[in-house]
Amino acid sequence: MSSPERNWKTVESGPYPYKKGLHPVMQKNYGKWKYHEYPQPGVLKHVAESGDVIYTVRAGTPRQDSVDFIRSLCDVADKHADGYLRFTTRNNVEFMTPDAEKVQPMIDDLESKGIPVGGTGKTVSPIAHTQGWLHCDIPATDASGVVKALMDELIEDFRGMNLPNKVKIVTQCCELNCGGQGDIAIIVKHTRPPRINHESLSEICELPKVVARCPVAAIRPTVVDGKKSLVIDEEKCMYCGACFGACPSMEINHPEYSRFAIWVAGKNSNARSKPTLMSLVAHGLPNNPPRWPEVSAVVKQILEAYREGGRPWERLGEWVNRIGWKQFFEETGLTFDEDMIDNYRHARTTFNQSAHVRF
Amino acid sequence: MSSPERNWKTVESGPYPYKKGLHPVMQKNYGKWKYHEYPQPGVLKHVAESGDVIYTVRAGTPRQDSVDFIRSLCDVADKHADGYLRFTTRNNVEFMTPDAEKVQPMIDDLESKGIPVGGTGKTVSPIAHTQGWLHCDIPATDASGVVKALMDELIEDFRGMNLPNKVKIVTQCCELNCGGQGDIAIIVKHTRPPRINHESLSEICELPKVVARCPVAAIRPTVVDGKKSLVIDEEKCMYCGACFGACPSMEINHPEYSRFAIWVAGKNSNARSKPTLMSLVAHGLPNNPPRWPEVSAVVKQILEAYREGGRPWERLGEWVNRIGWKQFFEETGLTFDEDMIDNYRHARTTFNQSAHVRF
Amino acid sequence: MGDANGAGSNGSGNGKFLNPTPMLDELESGPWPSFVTGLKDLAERTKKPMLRGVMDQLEYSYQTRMGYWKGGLVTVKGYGAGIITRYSMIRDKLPEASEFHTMRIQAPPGLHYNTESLRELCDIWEKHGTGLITLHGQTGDIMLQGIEADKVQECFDELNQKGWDLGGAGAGMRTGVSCAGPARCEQACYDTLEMHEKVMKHFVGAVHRPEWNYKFKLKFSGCPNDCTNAIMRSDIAVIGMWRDSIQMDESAVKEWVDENGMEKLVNEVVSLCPTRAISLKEGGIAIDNGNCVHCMHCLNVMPKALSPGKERGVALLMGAKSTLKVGFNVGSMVVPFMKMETEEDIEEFIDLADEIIDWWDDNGLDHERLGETIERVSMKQFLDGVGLEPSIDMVSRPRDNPYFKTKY
Amino acid sequence: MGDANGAGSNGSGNGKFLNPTPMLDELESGPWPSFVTGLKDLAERTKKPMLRGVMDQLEYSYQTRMGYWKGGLVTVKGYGAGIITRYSMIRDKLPEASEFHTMRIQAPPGLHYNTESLRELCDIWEKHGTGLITLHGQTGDIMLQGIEADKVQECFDELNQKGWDLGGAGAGMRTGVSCAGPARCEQACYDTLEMHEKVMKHFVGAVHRPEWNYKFKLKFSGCPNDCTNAIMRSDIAVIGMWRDSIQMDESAVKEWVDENGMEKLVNEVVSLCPTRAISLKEGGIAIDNGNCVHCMHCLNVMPKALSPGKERGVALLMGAKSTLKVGFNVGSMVVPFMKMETEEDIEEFIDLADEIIDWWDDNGLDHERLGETIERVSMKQFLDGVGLEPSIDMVSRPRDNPYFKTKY
Ligand code: SRM
Ligand code: SRM
Ligand code: SRM
Ligand code: SRM
Ligand code: SF4
Ligand code: SF4
Ligand code: SF4
Ligand code: SF4
Ligand code: SF4
Ligand code: SF4
Ligand code: SF4
Ligand code: SF4
Repeated sequence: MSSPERNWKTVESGPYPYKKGLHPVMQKNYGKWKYHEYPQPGVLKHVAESGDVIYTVRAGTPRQDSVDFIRSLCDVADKHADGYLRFTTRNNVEFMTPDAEKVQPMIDDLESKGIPVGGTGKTVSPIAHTQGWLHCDIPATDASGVVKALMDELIEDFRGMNLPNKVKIVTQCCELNCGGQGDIAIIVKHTRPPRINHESLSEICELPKVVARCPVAAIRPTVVDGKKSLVIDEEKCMYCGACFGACPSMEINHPEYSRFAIWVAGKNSNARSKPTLMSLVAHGLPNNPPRWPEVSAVVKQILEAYREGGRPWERLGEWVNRIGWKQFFEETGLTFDEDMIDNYRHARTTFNQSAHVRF
Repeated sequence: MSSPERNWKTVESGPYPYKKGLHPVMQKNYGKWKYHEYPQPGVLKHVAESGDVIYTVRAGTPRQDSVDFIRSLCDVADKHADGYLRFTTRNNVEFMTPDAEKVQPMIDDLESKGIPVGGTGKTVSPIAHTQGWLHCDIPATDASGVVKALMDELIEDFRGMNLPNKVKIVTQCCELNCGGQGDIAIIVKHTRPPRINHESLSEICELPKVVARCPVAAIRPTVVDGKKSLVIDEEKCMYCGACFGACPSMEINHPEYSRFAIWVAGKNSNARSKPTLMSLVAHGLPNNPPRWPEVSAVVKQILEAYREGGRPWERLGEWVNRIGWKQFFEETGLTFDEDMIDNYRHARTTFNQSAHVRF
Repeated sequence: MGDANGAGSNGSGNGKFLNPTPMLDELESGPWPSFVTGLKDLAERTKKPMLRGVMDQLEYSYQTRMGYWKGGLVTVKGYGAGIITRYSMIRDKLPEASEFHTMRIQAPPGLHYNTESLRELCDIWEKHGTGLITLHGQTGDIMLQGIEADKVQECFDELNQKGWDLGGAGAGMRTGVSCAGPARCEQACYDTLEMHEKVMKHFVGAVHRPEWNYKFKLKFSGCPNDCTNAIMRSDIAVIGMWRDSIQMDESAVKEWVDENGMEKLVNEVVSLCPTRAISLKEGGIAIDNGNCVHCMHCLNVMPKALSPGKERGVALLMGAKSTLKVGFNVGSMVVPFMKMETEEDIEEFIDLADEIIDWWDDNGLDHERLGETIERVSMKQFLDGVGLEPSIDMVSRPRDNPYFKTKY
Repeated sequence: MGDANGAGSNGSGNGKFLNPTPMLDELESGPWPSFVTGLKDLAERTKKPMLRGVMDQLEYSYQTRMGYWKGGLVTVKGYGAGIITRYSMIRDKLPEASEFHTMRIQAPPGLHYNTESLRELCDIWEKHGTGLITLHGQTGDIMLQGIEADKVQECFDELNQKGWDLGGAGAGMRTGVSCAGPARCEQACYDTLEMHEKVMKHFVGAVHRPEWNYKFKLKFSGCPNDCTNAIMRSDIAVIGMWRDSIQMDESAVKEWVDENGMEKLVNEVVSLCPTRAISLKEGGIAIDNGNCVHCMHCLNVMPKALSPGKERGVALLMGAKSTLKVGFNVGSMVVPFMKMETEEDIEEFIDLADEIIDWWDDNGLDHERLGETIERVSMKQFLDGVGLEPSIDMVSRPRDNPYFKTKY
């Protein structure tokens, strides 16, 4: 790759300047906002100390956008929001206007383009997800597809605000969990050890790095057909796929044996309770493209039980904490099993070290 | 040791039969008790479904008793309690009588013998403790002495019932903790690595067992003066003394460097909160016989703060949990330091993994 | 080094038999009964040289701040444990207590005595040993402290003929402890005393002839108040439990409220329930029993009005131990409920305990307690190994890492 | 395998350019905007072979349930990171997307855009790449997806001249994320956007030329609501904090109560405060600020009445990361409060971050994140190493084991 003669200098500028992206009303009232309200689902109203008001209309996107889609968002912004827009940390797009009158026309415009408005307050906001088959080198599924199929079913919970609190869902295409923790998480879980491709291994991978990547020291050097290679102690291996991330010859992905697990009760905010890690509540679900109905079904079971039982402001994990895990399994119809008992580091800290028990 | 000819058989009978020790009223109402009351400090009143009543008078003992002392307890039992008595799991003695009239004379009799009555309900019950210099082979202090000195100062809290809840104190003469967890614990803490006696080591100890005993793998085999011996990696060693328990040549005890640490908030009961492990709140206190005033002072600081701040039924750890550890240190006047941050296994689970903080 | 003047004020320490013990004497003052005074009086009365020697050595320890005992091996015929052997490291200097062994004796369950048995014990002990007795050791033994090796067998024989037996030590089953239980406590959900006796009789051989990886302890608490600290200090903690609803005597509730007031009801009962399972109802309370975690609190505050349910039994928590190696281990819930009413129920427990001990003895490392083995090998394998079903009651929450292996 | 009939209903997929993608087409139905439709429309309009190829490969993945990309190394002059390189493993079969690299572009702090910039970005990208853009990646990058290696430099040059720069990848500093912050949120306790911009400018070299043990992430949330998930997903989480008392507008409280009622006040505010720091007072509320843990809940429910205090700044939590090796790590409180108002305050943060990264780079193992190093080496040594004072705020409770070493 040779480029033509350069007559400019690369500027290592870092982040794109944010000031260019601030609506004038936001610039004026920068740091002087006083409170917010939810005039209707999908709309935020922020009021500044000066008395100024800015309305935000929030809408869903597919995250993997085409330039055409983005340009059409720009059209909306130009028409209704003075040429400004922002994206949320959860892949929604937001349009800000000081003008209450513009809100409804903007919503109508968006909806008419097939862009749903919602995601504010006590809703299911779009599912944070990861690359999948579209781009990553180690995925066992297509996160975008799982998410699209599920959002089709949850769109009324995106539009409405009829849940006890926000529900943050995440989906990830391997156990590295690029999407983090969520109230509900849909994550690939492998169920067989990697199959080693001894052909390519020593050629394309640094063996010691692969050995070092295994959390349970299940990988040992060996020689196969005169070539340096690796061998897996299948007793120890718990199919995490970490070695595959270090080396494509540790083939962990499998159409049948790479499956899904569902986790709940992750929470990142500090509101009320401390942040919590999510817990395993279902696994062995098939990786079933193009619409993964088994996954959607479990998520919906959980969501319905929470909607039913949660009290206002209780996040999913807080609800479980109040009613107890036993009741969680009863109310969702899921089944607790021995794999859900931790056996990794710190396992003991998850045991019930008390006589506290519900019958 | 040769014994004379035997004309009997050893009976491996296990526990001494309990039925012999039950007061007839307790035998009659066995398993049919309905409730209890605290008519006055040191006295319990249990009422049976039958309407029968049994009064219990509880009194303190030195735990290390002489037969004379025990016989004098038997005298009290014979005189006031129909010849029955029991001991509590905390080294108190209890006398039971169905006769309300006998209670006060019994108390007077006990107190006149210098045997204090108390320890029921929301009191400091006698301090559970361990062998110390009187008998153990590895102690760095004399638990009995520490306890006697402290109980002299806490006797009004044994007699009265003016604490938020029971306060269970324990004292132990080495880090093996034969006395378990308590609301307040006084435990030896060494502050230097063991000095190895290479002379005796290979003669009296099994080297691999000693190596295996170390929690941090700080002990390695070596040769000293031609003899097999051991060497300690002083970087790794954290002065726990576990090796000394396996081998007397690992001399950990030291008149100056074996000191005391104070721990709080251990709880064994399941009442309200789950059982909790105790936490380190002071250390480096000198091992100062015969009355260890520095230890007593810290315990009293803690007790007073708890008495002041605790709400009814709140155990010491529950009080701390409510007010937060920061306030615990403020109210007791103790100082938090870096050693109080866990650095052992599971350390991370004790970190503040949240933005929750008090100012 | 302190002035001995203040000491001896209880009238002891003035005899001629003992050598001066100025530091120990400091522990004679003050209102709490003094073990020093006890020891001195005993020594002065009995004139046993071993007692003088042990006082001298203890005084020396107080002065030098060091201990001077070392272990050894003494036992009785047919037994491998039960005597804690102590030889003095300074016998050259202080020869009178060159030996000072302890005999651990299994106390009656619940520590219920009559004076006749206790006096018998004292007499036999005074005859063969020092007359110093610990009531009781932390594991629940009567500890007869101070005897010479060559007197141990005859002392034991005499004790044994009166029904006393040695307790545990070393890598075997240890002496059990049980709370006062049904003999005097309304909270007892099973017969702690009977179960203790039966179970320890079953394990009596394992108590006397230790041959496992390490020690194993059982404690029996009648309810989750856990007055024997079982949950913190026993490999299997047997804790009373009920499975149905708390029994409520509505009129006693009313009585309680009349006496103590509504404020106290709210502040000290309703608000302190850990799962908020109690609500106010018609001047009294209502309990959502499905949400009750059996913590005991409300029953403790209102024992006249509230009692454990009728369907009673035990819960088994496993793996508690002290600090060695891994740090303190709290017992973990393994069997949330098991009936414990009949002989057969006790047999069933014994079978399970045998199973568990076998598994542990097979899978454990040297000097590894049950709790450590379970954590190292995994709860799952433990459950598989002993044939128990996993249940949500065993954990405070399901796992948070994906590091498990299942095939489909 | 599904019937393609239901698909294409959005009017796409009928063009002639693309090959049939029956499984993907199933993702065109339903109300949620479809990335498949977006891709198909884009391909049909632009007729880019790479797009056809990538659709074919994705369809093949759906059919075979396997992925077919492998990594490689592509970069731009002077940089070592920022391009995620993808070569097809089935290029023999489907040659049109034999390359499909992603350019990670650092978005504006707070993800605030104007349409002009965004249109510019789209135009440049459509010129050199596929026209497929992820807004945004989980780390906050704009991901321009699908370009050939030999077009990367020219694309970058053009972007860079318009003010865009590459984001992070590999073992270096990663792209930052900040919440909407003071631009539109009343809860912001510091200027997330300004701090994000300044700090990432400082680390721009470390973003472009990774040379540490492993990745390092920074996220900036304006308050403990943590709308960037910083506490779970960044090696240093910068979270807004105040140190004085919550500001209360009493009349707004009254207004709130009038509107919502006392029951809601108790059930949704008072009762949900984690430390019970809120009590009812004269028809309104009183806050015991010494007992407030800054959880945000009451401020969230009553934003008009309650606001963060006036003495504002940041708290720093360290060590969060995903599952690899140790399981998920949540960030731990290390600096509970630090002013963040001036340039100097930002400088001070940068100095500290440099110190921390140096320490980690020196003490960490290969592929070990900050949190793992801290836990392995100990919090104490970490604090010593970077010159911070230990404080009770760092722990939920002091240690429960005696395994520490101090000399006196
Ligand atoms: C726009 C956005 C920040 C941004 O810079 O992009 C944002 C904006 C606001 N958040 Fe957030 N949060 C945003 C992501 C998050 C996240 C991260 C995420 O979604 O991945 C969290 C942490 C999630 C978690 O705990 O797992 C988050 C936890 C909160 C909370 C705490 C909720 C709780 O009770 O636990 C609040 C408080 C509240 O809901 O009143 C909050 C409150 C708010 C407020 C009300 C703040 C304000 O006064 O302006 C904003 C409107 C919220 C709404 O939609 O109801 N925001 N908020 C993000 C919108 C995401 C989306 O499109 O759905
Ligand atoms: C693109 C992205 C997912 C997405 O679709 O949004 C992503 C994609 C990858 N991540 Fe990630 N991670 C992405 C955000 C995250 C996050 C979330 C975050 O940053 O907030 C995490 C969890 C937080 C954390 O840092 O731990 C995350 C945790 C990982 C890990 C596990 C790290 C760990 O310590 O446990 C790996 C594995 C590794 O680094 O070896 C990883 C590795 C990868 C690799 C490089 C896989 C690999 O080793 O080849 C993926 C490249 C995919 C591709 O083809 O583009 N990715 N990754 C995200 C970056 C986009 C962006 O720059 O904006
Ligand atoms: C006699 C004894 C059992 C025995 O078999 O020897 C006993 C007897 C009773 N206990 Fe206990 N407990 C006894 C040791 C314990 C222990 C263990 C210990 O002291 O080492 C505990 C666990 C301690 C811990 O959590 O660390 C214990 C935790 C309780 C509790 C729970 C207290 C709490 O709120 O956490 C109660 C409930 C209560 O206080 O009402 C209780 C209640 C009771 C009651 C009221 C039960 C009853 O209805 O008869 C008895 C009278 C208690 C009193 O004195 O106030 N008992 N109790 C023990 C007396 C010890 C002593 O001499 O002080
Ligand atoms: C006598 C007694 C203390 C007392 O004064 O009450 C005691 C004394 C000793 N204990 Fe203990 N332990 C005694 C109850 C306990 C308890 C409490 C309990 O059983 O409820 C514990 C905590 C619970 C547990 O089992 O973990 C306890 C945990 C230990 C440990 C640490 C075990 C661990 O796994 O962490 C050791 C060390 C060892 O076994 O190697 C130990 C070892 C010892 C040794 C054998 C020290 C040694 O290795 O030489 C002590 C003999 C002292 C002596 O001269 O008599 N002792 N020991 C207690 C037994 C009396 C009795 O039989 O009634
Ligand atoms: S979760 Fe795994 S497969 Fe998915 S993008 Fe991240 S690293 Fe790739
Ligand atoms: S899949 Fe995980 S456990 Fe198995 S060998 Fe690879 S890294 Fe190790
Ligand atoms: S705590 Fe230590 S020194 Fe004291 S009796 Fe137990 S083992 Fe011996
Ligand atoms: S004192 Fe503890 S840490 Fe030190 S060598 Fe001995 S066993 Fe190991
Ligand atoms: S454990 Fe329960 S049953 Fe036993 S004495 Fe204590 S309160 Fe009574
Ligand atoms: S026993 Fe405990 S958990 Fe059950 S209702 Fe009473 S206080 Fe609540
Ligand atoms: S983190 Fe706080 S300041 Fe930032 S957007 Fe969320 S609520 Fe507002
Ligand atoms: S911010 Fe949270 S902790 Fe503080 S007073 Fe409000 S609800 Fe309570």
